[in-house]
Amino acid sequence: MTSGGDNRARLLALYATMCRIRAFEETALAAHRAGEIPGPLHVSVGQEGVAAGVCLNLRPDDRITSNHRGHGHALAKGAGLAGMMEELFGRAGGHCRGKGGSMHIADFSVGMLGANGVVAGGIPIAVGAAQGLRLLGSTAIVCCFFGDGAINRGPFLEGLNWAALYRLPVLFVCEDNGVAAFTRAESVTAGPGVAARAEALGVPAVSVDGNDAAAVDEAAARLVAELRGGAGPRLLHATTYRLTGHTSTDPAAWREAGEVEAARAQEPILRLRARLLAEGVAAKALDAVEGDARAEMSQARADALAAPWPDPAIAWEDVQDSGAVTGVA
Amino acid sequence: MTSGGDNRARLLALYATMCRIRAFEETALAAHRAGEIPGPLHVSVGQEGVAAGVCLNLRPDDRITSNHRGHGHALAKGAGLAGMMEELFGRAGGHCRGKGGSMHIADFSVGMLGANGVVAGGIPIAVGAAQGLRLLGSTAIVCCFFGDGAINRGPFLEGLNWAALYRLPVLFVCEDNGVAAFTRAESVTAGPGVAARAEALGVPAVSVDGNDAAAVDEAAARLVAELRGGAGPRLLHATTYRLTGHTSTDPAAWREAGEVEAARAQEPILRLRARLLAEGVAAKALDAVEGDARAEMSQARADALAAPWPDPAIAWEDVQDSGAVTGVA
Amino acid sequence: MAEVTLVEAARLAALQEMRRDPRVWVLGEDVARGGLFGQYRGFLEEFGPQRVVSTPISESTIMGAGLGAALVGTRPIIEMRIFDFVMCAMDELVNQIAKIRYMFGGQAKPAVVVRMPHGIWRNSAAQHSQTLESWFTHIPGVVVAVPATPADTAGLLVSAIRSDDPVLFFDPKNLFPLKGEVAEAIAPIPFGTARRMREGTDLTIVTWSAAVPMVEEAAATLAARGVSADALDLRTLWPWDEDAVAASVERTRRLLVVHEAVTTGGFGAEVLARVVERLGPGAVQAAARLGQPRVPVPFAPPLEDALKPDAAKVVAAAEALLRR
Amino acid sequence: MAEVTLVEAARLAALQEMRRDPRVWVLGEDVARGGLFGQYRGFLEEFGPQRVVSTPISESTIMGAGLGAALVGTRPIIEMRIFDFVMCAMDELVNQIAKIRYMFGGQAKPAVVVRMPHGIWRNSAAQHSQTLESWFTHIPGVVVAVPATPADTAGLLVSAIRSDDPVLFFDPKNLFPLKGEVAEAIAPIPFGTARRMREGTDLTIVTWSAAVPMVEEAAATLAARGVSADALDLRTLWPWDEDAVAASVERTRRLLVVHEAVTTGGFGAEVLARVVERLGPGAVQAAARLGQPRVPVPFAPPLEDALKPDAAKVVAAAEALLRR
Ligand SMILES: Cc1ncc(C[n+]2csc(CCOP(=O)(O)OP(=O)(O)O)c2C)c(N)n1
Ligand SMILES: Cc1ncc(C[n+]2csc(CCOP(=O)(O)OP(=O)(O)O)c2C)c(N)n1
Ligand SMILES: [Mg+2]
Ligand SMILES: [Mg+2]
Repeated sequence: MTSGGDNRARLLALYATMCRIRAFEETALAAHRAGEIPGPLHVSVGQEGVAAGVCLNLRPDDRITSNHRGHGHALAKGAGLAGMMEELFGRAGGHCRGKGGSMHIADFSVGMLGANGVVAGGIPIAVGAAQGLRLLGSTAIVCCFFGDGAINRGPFLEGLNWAALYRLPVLFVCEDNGVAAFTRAESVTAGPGVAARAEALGVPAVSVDGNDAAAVDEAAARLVAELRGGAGPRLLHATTYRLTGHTSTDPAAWREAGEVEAARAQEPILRLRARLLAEGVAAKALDAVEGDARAEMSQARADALAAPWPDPAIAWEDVQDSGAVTGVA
Repeated sequence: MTSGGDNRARLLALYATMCRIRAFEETALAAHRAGEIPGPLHVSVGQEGVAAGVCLNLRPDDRITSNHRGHGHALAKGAGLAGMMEELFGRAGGHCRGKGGSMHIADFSVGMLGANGVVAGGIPIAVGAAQGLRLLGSTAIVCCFFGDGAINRGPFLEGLNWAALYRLPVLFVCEDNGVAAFTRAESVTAGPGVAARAEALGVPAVSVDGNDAAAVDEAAARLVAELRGGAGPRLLHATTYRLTGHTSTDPAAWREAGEVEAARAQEPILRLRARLLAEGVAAKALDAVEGDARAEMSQARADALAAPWPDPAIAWEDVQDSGAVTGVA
Repeated sequence: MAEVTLVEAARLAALQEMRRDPRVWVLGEDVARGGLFGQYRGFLEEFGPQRVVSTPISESTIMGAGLGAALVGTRPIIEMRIFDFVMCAMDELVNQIAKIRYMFGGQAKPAVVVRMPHGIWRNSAAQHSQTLESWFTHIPGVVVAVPATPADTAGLLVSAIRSDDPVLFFDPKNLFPLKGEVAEAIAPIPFGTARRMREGTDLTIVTWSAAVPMVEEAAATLAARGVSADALDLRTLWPWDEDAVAASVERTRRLLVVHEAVTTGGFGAEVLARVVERLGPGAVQAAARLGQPRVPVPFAPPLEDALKPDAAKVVAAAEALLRR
Repeated sequence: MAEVTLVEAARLAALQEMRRDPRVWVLGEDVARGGLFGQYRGFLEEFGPQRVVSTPISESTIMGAGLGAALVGTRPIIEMRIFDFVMCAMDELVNQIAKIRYMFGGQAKPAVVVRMPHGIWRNSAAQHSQTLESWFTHIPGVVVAVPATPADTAGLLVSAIRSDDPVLFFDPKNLFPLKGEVAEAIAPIPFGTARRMREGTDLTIVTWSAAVPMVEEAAATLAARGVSADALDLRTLWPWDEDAVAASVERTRRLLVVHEAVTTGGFGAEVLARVVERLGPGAVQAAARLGQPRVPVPFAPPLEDALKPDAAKVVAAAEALLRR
């Protein structure tokens, strides 16, 4: 669909985005282990292809909603890095002033309407955002990321039926890593799967190998074009694999020995790298992209660590206009 | 599946049950208009074929859950008549001692686990009842009645996925009268419909003309046999028509003039009567069945009207064992 | 000034605001048909299906979609039909709407109005009669409005629609037929200001929502018996007019809080506790609450009547308080 | 007697009861893997997949299926993982479980235990830190248990599992590592009996759940300063030990209620209000509550610390109360 050069540029963009997400999360993991980041931390190591491939097709004014594993979605949508890292560190300069943390990453300035601590919590928000945008005469679309675990919660049915009913421009993206917390998806999910569920709710669905970032990009491009054309909602089912545990402290020891190793060979960055090398891109060039990402993230970590904590006095702010309480810290 | 004589007897049983439901509800409507019955009253006039056809295939120890329109389900399952009518009248002898009323009709002695004031509220209860029965080693099954409006609520997805996952003996019955309160089903329901939704959740589904009681009986018989055989849950999609309004006070004036009249010609009692006459049953015999039902119900109305109100002192009872409050009336 | 019913007053207020601000819209079951109580009658015809959206029976999504629409700059009126069904949308209300501004450090203000007709109404039994307004005073991030007259309903609804805070608006369904004057141009009534129902010196009676007419009647009866009650309708429970209540109790030294909700854990406990904390127990001669006993709402009239507060019970409670 | 952690005490109690009664079973996310906190470790191996059921992420159905299973005679332990997710199952809990016995005139007793690890824990922010126990004291039909020690957690969980009432069991997740003695054979602890943490004469401090260790520490500090506090851990909020609290305040004439929950609308208001109603304001010299301000729980440690109660704040509140 795009000429060779454009395509090459796209692939490199995907590669760069994935490298930044990977570097961000591995840096965050290290910082969490070092005690620099408080609270729970959910990383998406191995799943970067989905966020990168989908968000490459979004405009700045498009919106996204995310789940508890939202760093990749935020970065791919263009969220400010310093504000993200500082948020994880609970610092004053975080996008949420240190009030949200990893599980509530949000950057409204780039249309990132927030991660969510409640599984499937972003689904009704996404359909409502699309409905509101239409009312305001906007042509922006909304992309809603959630995991395979979310398809067993009521809001999945309600939200998809709703989006189909009002023909809302929502791209539902089910990031299917085959596991919900410590439980395998197949052990809690009956029937033929998320795509069939979507179709039965009036939402056409496409499945794609989520570890093939280029394939995700192409599928998303098609679906987003349909959305922008007013065709109504679509669902993208992206299969992938979570190389790390559920949280930073979860070894996911229950997985079979070989399983993770086998998955490593299929992880999206390696695969795109192989393709780019095959297409003649120099290894150095790719190493540089990766190196830059790592450097950028360690710098962000250092900056966040040096950044000021929020003044306790702001704890009372941002609650509400009428009936706000005041306190002394 | 059954020999002529048996079949004739079955059809007559269906006819009798439908006549009793119709007579019960028309009597209740009259009593409500006369101010004898307080609170909201939802009747199922025109939908009797579903309750009658399904429940004819249930054993006394099988359980059912119902919705806000549950008189027919309760009667067809064998609920005590006096206790039902008195409950509608809010009298002491009601199944719920006058504490529930029409929307909370229940008769646990015959496995009727309750109507429900919340749309889709009976779905999780039904799947749990089936899971509990299995744990107790019972071979009873559970039948869950709900309307087309319930398939747009989260519990529909959760409950069907759940039942399929654990292969629970639950017969889901969607009584599709094409309307939810004052809103047409098609205007709020996207996709191919309830059967497709069920299949996508791993629950095999069958559609039937709900106004053909014999067809409902046959379909239910097949599905119930599969359930008892351990095949897991099934869904029966029964299309029907609500001849009256949403509540006793709703004229449903928004419906096109001819619509209701046309529907009258298709209502289940008339249709089964025509078939029985064609099969040589004497009109007098059928008139007698209908007359008996009407007589039975007017007697029940008179009895309920004469029955004592609950002693206000019992208002404080049936709350809980620990921490129950006492009061004076 | 026109004499209208409370539900009509609410309709006029929403109508005025939707005419004023194109970002205001309404979503909920049957709203395109005017709503269950006619509170949106004629809205579809005037504003069209994009601003008057009849929805599926999907409470979680009605609530959550309202939030999403607010996050992009519209101002939804989320109609929940009957309060009890909000139980199907509590995650969206309590975990999302109430917290999103704070969790995101002020990046977004979810300017929604959640309308929830509540209370005992026509023997609807336990699942259609609840009054849990006190719950939401315990939830940071939301405003709680509990009007009881046509004028207050209209004025508070205007404020609710114009507010950037999520406002939980409890329409008093049992008072919908109540008549009263409403201005042509409905002015907003500020949150947190009580309405003095009657001036008095012997005891302070604090109330709101469906209990207001009971207190009016009781106060009249008491007056006939020579007891002068200072009666306050709080109108909003968060923020609430602590100053007005404290000032009144300082004068009367006696406090009776009356609400339809269950007494245990009701907002009456908060009112009583704050007054005692603020004035000190020494400034109070006697204090009590009147609400429903901790029992679900039954269906049968004699049972419902036995439990629910009424004017006679208010009079009895007031007289008992005066003997202390 | 063995020294075990609070979460292990809870595990042992459930283990004992599941061995005693084959009708008891547990359902919830990841319970077959031992549960998020190991509170069901080894249960799958001993009781098998029919009695230890790992479920989909379907909170409404986890709660509602538990109810259905109770209606046919089993006794489910409904594990909700983290309290905040109960917001996804409120219809099933509040409209169904709490009311079904009453609505049906006593035909059924929903003997479920709903376990809800609650409270501030490791900077989990606004959606994973709530303490809304007061809500459920306002809901007829349920028992509310809020233990704070290994022994009380074990004894109250045994009572909860044996009770025919629906019991809302708030596991204090921040206290899971706390150690204490638990008997070999765990005896049930009756609902509604407070535990005297410390005998004293100068003021009464009433508390529960995660605030108990704060009060213990504060009471020790106060003792060192010559102030003797009479400290009571309520252990259950419905029923609650009004007699013990009233008797204590009659002696000390001063009441401080401490809870982790937001002060406004918290159960502290009910405790204070009841004491004043029962003893009369004249019997009380001073009364106050200490809880969180009406603000969501923030993520960053300095913000969380600024808002949440701790021993120092309890000491300050107690000393302020003594000056009144
Ligand atoms: C309503 C709700 N239930 C349970 C949880 C606890 N929880 C957090 S993440 C998670 C697993 C989600 O799995 P999935 O949606 O597949 O996302 P993944 O973690 O695999 O990326 C669970 C159960 C929650 N946050 N919200
Ligand atoms: C959760 C919930 N939302 C809304 C209502 C109000 N309500 C009662 S019945 C009804 C329509 C239900 O339609 P359907 O399920 O098709 O049953 P029918 O009335 O057609 O028999 C509605 C919206 C309710 N009782 N519960
Ligand atoms: Mg997953
Ligand atoms: Mg219907």
